[in-house]
Amino acid sequence: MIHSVIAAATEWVSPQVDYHALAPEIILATGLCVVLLADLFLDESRKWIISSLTGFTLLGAMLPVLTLGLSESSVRSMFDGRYVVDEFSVVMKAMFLIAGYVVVLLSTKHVEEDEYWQGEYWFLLLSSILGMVMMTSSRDLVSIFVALEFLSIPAYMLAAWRKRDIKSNEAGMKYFLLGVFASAVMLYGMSLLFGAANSTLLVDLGKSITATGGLSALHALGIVFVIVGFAFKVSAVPFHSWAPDTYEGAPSPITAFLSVASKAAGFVALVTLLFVAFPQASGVWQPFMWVLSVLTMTVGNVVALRQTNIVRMMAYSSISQGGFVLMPLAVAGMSEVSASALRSVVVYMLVYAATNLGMFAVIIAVSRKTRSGEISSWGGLFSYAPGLATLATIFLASLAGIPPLGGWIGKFTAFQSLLSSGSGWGYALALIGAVNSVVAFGYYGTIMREMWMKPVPDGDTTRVVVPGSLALALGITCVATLVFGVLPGVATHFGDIARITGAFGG
Amino acid sequence: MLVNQFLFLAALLFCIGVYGVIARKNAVLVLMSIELILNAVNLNFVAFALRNGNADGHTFALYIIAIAAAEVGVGLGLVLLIFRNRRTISLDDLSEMKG
Amino acid sequence: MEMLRDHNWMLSVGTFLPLLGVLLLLVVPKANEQLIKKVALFTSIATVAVGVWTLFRFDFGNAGTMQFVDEKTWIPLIKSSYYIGLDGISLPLYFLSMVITLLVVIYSLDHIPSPGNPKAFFSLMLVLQTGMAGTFIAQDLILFFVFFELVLLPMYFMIGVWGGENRQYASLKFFLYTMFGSALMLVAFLALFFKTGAESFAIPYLVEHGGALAKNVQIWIFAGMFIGFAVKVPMFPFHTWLPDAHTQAPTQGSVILAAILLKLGTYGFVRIAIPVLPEAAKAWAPYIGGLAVIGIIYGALGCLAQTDMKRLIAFSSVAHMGFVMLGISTLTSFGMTAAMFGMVAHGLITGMLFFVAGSVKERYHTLEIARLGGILKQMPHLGWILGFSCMASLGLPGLAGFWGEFPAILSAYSPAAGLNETVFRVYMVIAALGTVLAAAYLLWLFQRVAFGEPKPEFAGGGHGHDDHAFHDVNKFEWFAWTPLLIAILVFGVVPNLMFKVLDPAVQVVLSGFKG
Amino acid sequence: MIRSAEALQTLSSGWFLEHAWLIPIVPAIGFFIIILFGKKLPMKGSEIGLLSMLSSLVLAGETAMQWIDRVNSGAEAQFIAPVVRTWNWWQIGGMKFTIGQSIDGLAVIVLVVVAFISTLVQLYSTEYLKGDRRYTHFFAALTLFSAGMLAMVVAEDTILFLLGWEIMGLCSFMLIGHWWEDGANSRAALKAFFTVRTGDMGLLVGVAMLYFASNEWTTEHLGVSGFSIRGISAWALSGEPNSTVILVASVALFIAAIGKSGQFPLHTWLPDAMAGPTPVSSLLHSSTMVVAGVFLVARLYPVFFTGFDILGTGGNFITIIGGITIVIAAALAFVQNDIKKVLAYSTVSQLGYMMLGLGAGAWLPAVFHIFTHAFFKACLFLGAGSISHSASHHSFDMKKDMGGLRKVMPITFTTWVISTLALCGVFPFSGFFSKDEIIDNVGHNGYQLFMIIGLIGAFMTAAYMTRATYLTFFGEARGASAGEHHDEHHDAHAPAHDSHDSHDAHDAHATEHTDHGPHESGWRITLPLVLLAVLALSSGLLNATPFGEKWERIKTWVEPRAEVVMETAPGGPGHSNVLSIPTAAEEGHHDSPCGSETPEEGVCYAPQLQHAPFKWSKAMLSLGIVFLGIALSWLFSTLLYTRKDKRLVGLTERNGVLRAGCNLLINKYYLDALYENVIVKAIAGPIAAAAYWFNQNVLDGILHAVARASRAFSGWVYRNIDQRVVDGTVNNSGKATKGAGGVLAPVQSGKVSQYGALLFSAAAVAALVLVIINS
Repeated sequence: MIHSVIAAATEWVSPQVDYHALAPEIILATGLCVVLLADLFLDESRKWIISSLTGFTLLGAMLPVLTLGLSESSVRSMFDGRYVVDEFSVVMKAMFLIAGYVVVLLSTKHVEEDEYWQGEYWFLLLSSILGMVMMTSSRDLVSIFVALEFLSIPAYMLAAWRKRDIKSNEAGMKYFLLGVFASAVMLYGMSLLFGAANSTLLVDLGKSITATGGLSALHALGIVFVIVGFAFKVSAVPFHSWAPDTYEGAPSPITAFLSVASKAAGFVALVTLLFVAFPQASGVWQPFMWVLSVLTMTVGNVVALRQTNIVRMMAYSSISQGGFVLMPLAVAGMSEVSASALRSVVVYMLVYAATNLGMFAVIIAVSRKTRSGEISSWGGLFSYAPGLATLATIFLASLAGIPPLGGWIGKFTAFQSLLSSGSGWGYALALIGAVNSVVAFGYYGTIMREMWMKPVPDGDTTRVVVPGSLALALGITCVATLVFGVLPGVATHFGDIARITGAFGG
Repeated sequence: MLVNQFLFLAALLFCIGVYGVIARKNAVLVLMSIELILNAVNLNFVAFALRNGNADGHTFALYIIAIAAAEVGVGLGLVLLIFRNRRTISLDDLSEMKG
Repeated sequence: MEMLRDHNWMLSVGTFLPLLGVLLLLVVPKANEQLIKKVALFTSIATVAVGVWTLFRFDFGNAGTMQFVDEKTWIPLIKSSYYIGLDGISLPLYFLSMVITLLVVIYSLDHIPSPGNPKAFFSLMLVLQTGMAGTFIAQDLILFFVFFELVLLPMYFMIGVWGGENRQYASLKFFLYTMFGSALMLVAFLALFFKTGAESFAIPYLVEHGGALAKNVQIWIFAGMFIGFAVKVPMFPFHTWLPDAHTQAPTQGSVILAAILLKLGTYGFVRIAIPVLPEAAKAWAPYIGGLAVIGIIYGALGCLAQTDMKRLIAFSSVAHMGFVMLGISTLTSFGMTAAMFGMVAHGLITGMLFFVAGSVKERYHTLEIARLGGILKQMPHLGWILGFSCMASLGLPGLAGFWGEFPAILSAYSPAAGLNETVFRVYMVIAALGTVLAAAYLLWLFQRVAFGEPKPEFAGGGHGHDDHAFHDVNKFEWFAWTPLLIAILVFGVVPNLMFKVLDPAVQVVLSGFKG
Repeated sequence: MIRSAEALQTLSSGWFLEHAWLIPIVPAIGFFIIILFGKKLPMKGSEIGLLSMLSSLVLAGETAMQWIDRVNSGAEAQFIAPVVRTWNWWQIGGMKFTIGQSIDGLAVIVLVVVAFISTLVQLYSTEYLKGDRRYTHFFAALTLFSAGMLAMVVAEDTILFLLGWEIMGLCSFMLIGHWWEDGANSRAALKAFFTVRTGDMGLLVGVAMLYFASNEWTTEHLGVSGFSIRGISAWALSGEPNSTVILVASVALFIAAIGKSGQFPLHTWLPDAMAGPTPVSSLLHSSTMVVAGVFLVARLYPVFFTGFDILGTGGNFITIIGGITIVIAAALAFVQNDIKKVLAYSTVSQLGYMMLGLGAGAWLPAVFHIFTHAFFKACLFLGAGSISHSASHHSFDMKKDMGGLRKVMPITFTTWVISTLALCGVFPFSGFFSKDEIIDNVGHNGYQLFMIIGLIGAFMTAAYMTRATYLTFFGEARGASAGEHHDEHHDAHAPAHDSHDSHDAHDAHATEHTDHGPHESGWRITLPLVLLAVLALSSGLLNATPFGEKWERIKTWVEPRAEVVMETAPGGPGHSNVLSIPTAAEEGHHDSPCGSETPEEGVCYAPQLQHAPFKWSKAMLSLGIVFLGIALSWLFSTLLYTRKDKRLVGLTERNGVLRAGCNLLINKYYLDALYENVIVKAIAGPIAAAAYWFNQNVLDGILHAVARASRAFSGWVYRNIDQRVVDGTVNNSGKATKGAGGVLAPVQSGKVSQYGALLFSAAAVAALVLVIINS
């Protein structure tokens, strides 16, 4: 039978390529080559050029994304459906690029002032972003896998960026080992799925489930393992254990990057899989998602309550936020809910990205003065840096989901789609979510309290210097947070148009 | 049909790999165990491809091999880094941060 | 129900003008306190001006119908719109919030509590104002919710930053309590939304369709709202945040809290919970009434046990809001109108009391009743103002408090059809007993604090301060207080000023019960 | 038996009747003027007060004149409709609330009394409180009080009635506590207000019940709301009301009356109220405010009439309370050494008479007693004030600081004696005509027991008043009245004494008159005394039953005629000429059905009452009793106080029974102890504390428990999920592998591998579960 394989392989037709659709990826790819080369030819004094190069690359990549968004032919499918550029992917691409840009802004000064080589940093960042951008369009196990590794491997290295810092090493190592392990498990699942469906195309996976008349154990096993792989990426409890350590050890901009972008990428993949590949298997993943989301937000919250290191607290907070994103997926199997579920995931990720990046921007800015990650070091921030304190308050309140700041619309849409299911499970989850959102204020509140109501710990009230890039980042995120909150129509609009082709066979 | 044996072998490899990852404390060994898993995966793919006469499996396997190489590269790099900084590659010592 | 849409820009302006002030404040340098105060003052004056203009434009002829209605798409996706309007129920509270803010700003001109920083203080106050005013005009549940929550943070910081020794505990308690309530409230809103066919969050729409829901569904949804609102009111078992918040908050905070924030809850009942879910309201009414009277007696007893003046006033709020809730629970337009009046009256009177308490604290640096005494001797004006407020608060006829209290008791005699009369008559008697206790604790307070000779430690001006530590009411205080005092008197003598506005609106609200 | 409408006369009216509502308005305005500008005025605002009171007195007088014309303009047996004017005050929930005046005989007579006495007292105060530090406040409060009382009197509806009622309470609080620097005063003020307020609960409840019970009927038949007093009266007599409702309502209302009029068992505040300045005592706490309770009963008489079925039974709630009050108060008056307290208890006991009269269906005598009592009691108080002001150096202690004053203060003495005789009910002083009528009618209406009580009361009254008179004016001068100076006064009992002694001492320091020794007071004090004395002497003749029908003017003018009235239009008899159809004249109006049975058509506004035919025999009996009292008491006093007779001095110490009784009286039947130490202390103490404890520990406790729990929970999750489960899984997986792999070195798992273990085991578990449930 080997010859049959050969035979199958021989009928080769070169696929037609839609360069407009691929433009963002292409620009990024060239960009990162340029960055790599520039690093070789620029001397230390002009390294700053590289960072701006990176920034421009990302902005450049935005242009085709915009044109794609505006072009009327909404869905562009390539390589017989293995790589699709649809509204969903366009919205997500845009988000990744902007998030990436903000991360660049966060990094500039930070990396310059560090004693490590810059060039690679930008290169790695770009390639990781490229991986994410690819992830949004992947509709095939192979491309998903490749994109996943493409975004993960540079992230491993970025986490370990501060070479001589033990913590950073440890962060990188843990992240790496567990990441690889997770993807290995995921791959095993993929192999099983391939075996069951005899195709790597997501749509075919879905078809195969119906074709074989219901789920085989092979399917179930495969699905679970694959989901595990991405549950790891979104650091859902109990696959979260790497996140706190890595976040704490990694350089702050990277932590921001991981907690926002790579998490989002995980969700993108998860959503694509659930909606395109396994809609019929909702029996398998709905309960799984339910448990995951409950565990994730609860554990994330309650453990966050007892943190003293702000970055670590933000790590747990971002874990529990992930739980909220997962909420609607627990009922997304029902056809009448699926649309709103997808929407709420997208909306939540948009809002969360803006808010969390903003919070990390503040953290970076403040740590430039306090040189410490302890929450207690934030004491009396309001008295000597009212601007930063106010911004921090805005972001925290948004994370806590207090209107009229972005966060509430995310939570709101999540609740909405849960309740629209009308199922007992949905209501139960909504209630748990409601309680959790209150608990969450417990630790967001402690930071606020520290800033507003506590004295300055060491009486040192030198004003915090905020470099221009950081200020810009703060501006962008703050504006986004407020706009999403006050005119939620904007966010929900993106959520609404972000439809995945082939989701639920539609 | 001799596909199943391959699958069983793969499953066995997978389990050994998992056990290795969990039980070994030497970073390099853990890395190797992960490679084991990946190979189990490859085996699966090839076997399924063979059974279903579908070349995608082979392709996938090739991708995996390639990327696994990259991973190992990064991994060893990290191990080296850690060894430089603390003269050991035992994972137990990697517990600066916890809680 | 027909709507009047002319001049509908006015509400938005009146609501968001304070935010403009906040923006101005942000650019003013922190050091330039005078300018900051000016900006805050002018903003609030302008706001009140808009409010007055609204009063003029308001068609009192048909106060029952929504006026200045404005409807703009806001979140099309979840069928929620920026839908605002003003009717007889909203108008008094809407205007009251503006006035109170202005007065508080005036008062703050020379009473910035430590640790100072007027910039932040005024900004928060103005944000607060927007939230409060917005809540009263919102005609869309989601919009209502947003404004409702917008109030939280500023108050949290006002208590937590400018409050007393125990401020952090109090502020967090206040926040979590309310947050918990509103979380459930939101869930209830959503459930309502979907049960009514996921068509719209507009309150009028829900009023039309809510009644059609199955009774048990209504009861459950009502439960959610009940907790949300009852925490804010606060009703008996959920009230424990109030004394702490009030005691710890700075004077301005207490005033706003008492005058407006507590009303958000009761307003929620009248505007949303009851008209939308008539069946559930009927089912819940006896329990609400029960909790209300418990609150009345219980709050009074709490007052009698207090040794701290401010805390005593705080507890008295529990009792007074009990009267309001009793009126509401009768589900008669009579009782509800009384309740609405009671809200405003309580706002004016208790606000006034907190002002006085603040000034006493400022002069004596203590509110320990045992240590105070003879205020009348040292500061006759302050003393008599306190006496006046106490009298008003214990429901003396001819002062505003009476018209909130007496009709509420009266209405309990004959609750709406379908409610158990005997139960409510028992409530009536208990509530009447409450008025006696009210007289007891307020006069007792007055007698201990204002009468008699000043305690030796303060006889000479106290705390080694020279005598000017005991200057009588100063001009800022006069400016801030006179309007309140006049209002208390005027509404006491001519209650119809407000009744004629409230009544038709309440009729409309209750139209669901006629059918 | 309905006669045709031709025979009816239209009733006259007049500007003053129509504008009687101005009577309370004037002093109200006066009050605001005093409050706002009083301090700046030459006479510190007193002139405004006096002026406003004078003008309302004039208004009241004119109104009275016009009312009398109105009465005369009506037919002999015609219902004289009150002059009603109403305005819409406020409406909610579809019910309209009106405010307005309703002037009838009762209103007129009380208006005149209140306006008159207020004027005199204000005049008196200008002298008495000269130089007081809160002179202006005093007059403000006094004026506001008059406004409140007058408003209550003219009130057409229960709401306005309530309003006036409460304002009086407030003023009494402010005036009793006028010298609040002294703790005892403010305590007395608090006690007074609080006790009265307790009664007011009944008023609230009663008004509410009457409103809802009657509203339908009144709107249907008369087109007025259930707050309208006329409406309620008519409804009460319409045979409509359910007997329990109206009974409960009248009990509730009567509780309010008990509180206000210091009836047993709520009378204890009244004596303490004497802590206030003497003018206040004479105005509020003897002649006017305290009769408000009586007025309430008289005003809503039909309600009580039906509620207690007054003509039907030989005893009811009102009569019982009234009877008890008469005796116990009179008994208390014996042991008082403080002249004002004697008068206070005498007031209480006299109020008891009024209540008794009302309760026993003697409406007119009771009202008439309000009238006469006001004069002589005010006179007595002002006399006492005059003594303390000019003679006894601001002390009120009869035993220590008075005696033998008849020579130094002739005017005060004469007026005092006249009033005392009036109070005792000696012919032909005014008291006789009112009090004796009460006793007489009570008996006549079948309340024999209470008639006897009344006679006993009369005896006691005579006795204690004689004692007081003797102690004050006869015997030898003692203490201050003998010119000694001592500013500190001690008194055996009742600290409230001290308190007000020292108060009047307050304005002693304030006033700058520096004369020594007793002397007669200035004209501004004596003039009121004289005027009042004259009235105390003569006012009885206005209704001198003994002299036959034509002397019974008050009866003609005041007593509402119990005739069936056909309402022409809703809006009721408010229109000054009402078409009323009396029953056949030849049968006289005595068998008008009002009260006894329900009129088949039309409504009644007043029940038909009996009037006892006057018999000199009975009068002689009671007069005899009075004289006996005077004689005995005189003898006793001379023996005890002047001769210091061995058999009497210290008798109470020697004789156990007497001592017990004396202590009982001295301690006021221990009622105060009950109220203050038991009830008040319990509520303000343990009960409130308990509630507060509940609040802090239980409710907050729950909250804190939750908080603590969640904190603990987070710790637990951290320890167990993050740590133990991880370790656990590792160890277990380690064991498992050991079991499987056989000989393997014991597992030492590092963190990373723990995480890995967790990751994989979770995946495995999930896979297992889901595979099982899905296939």
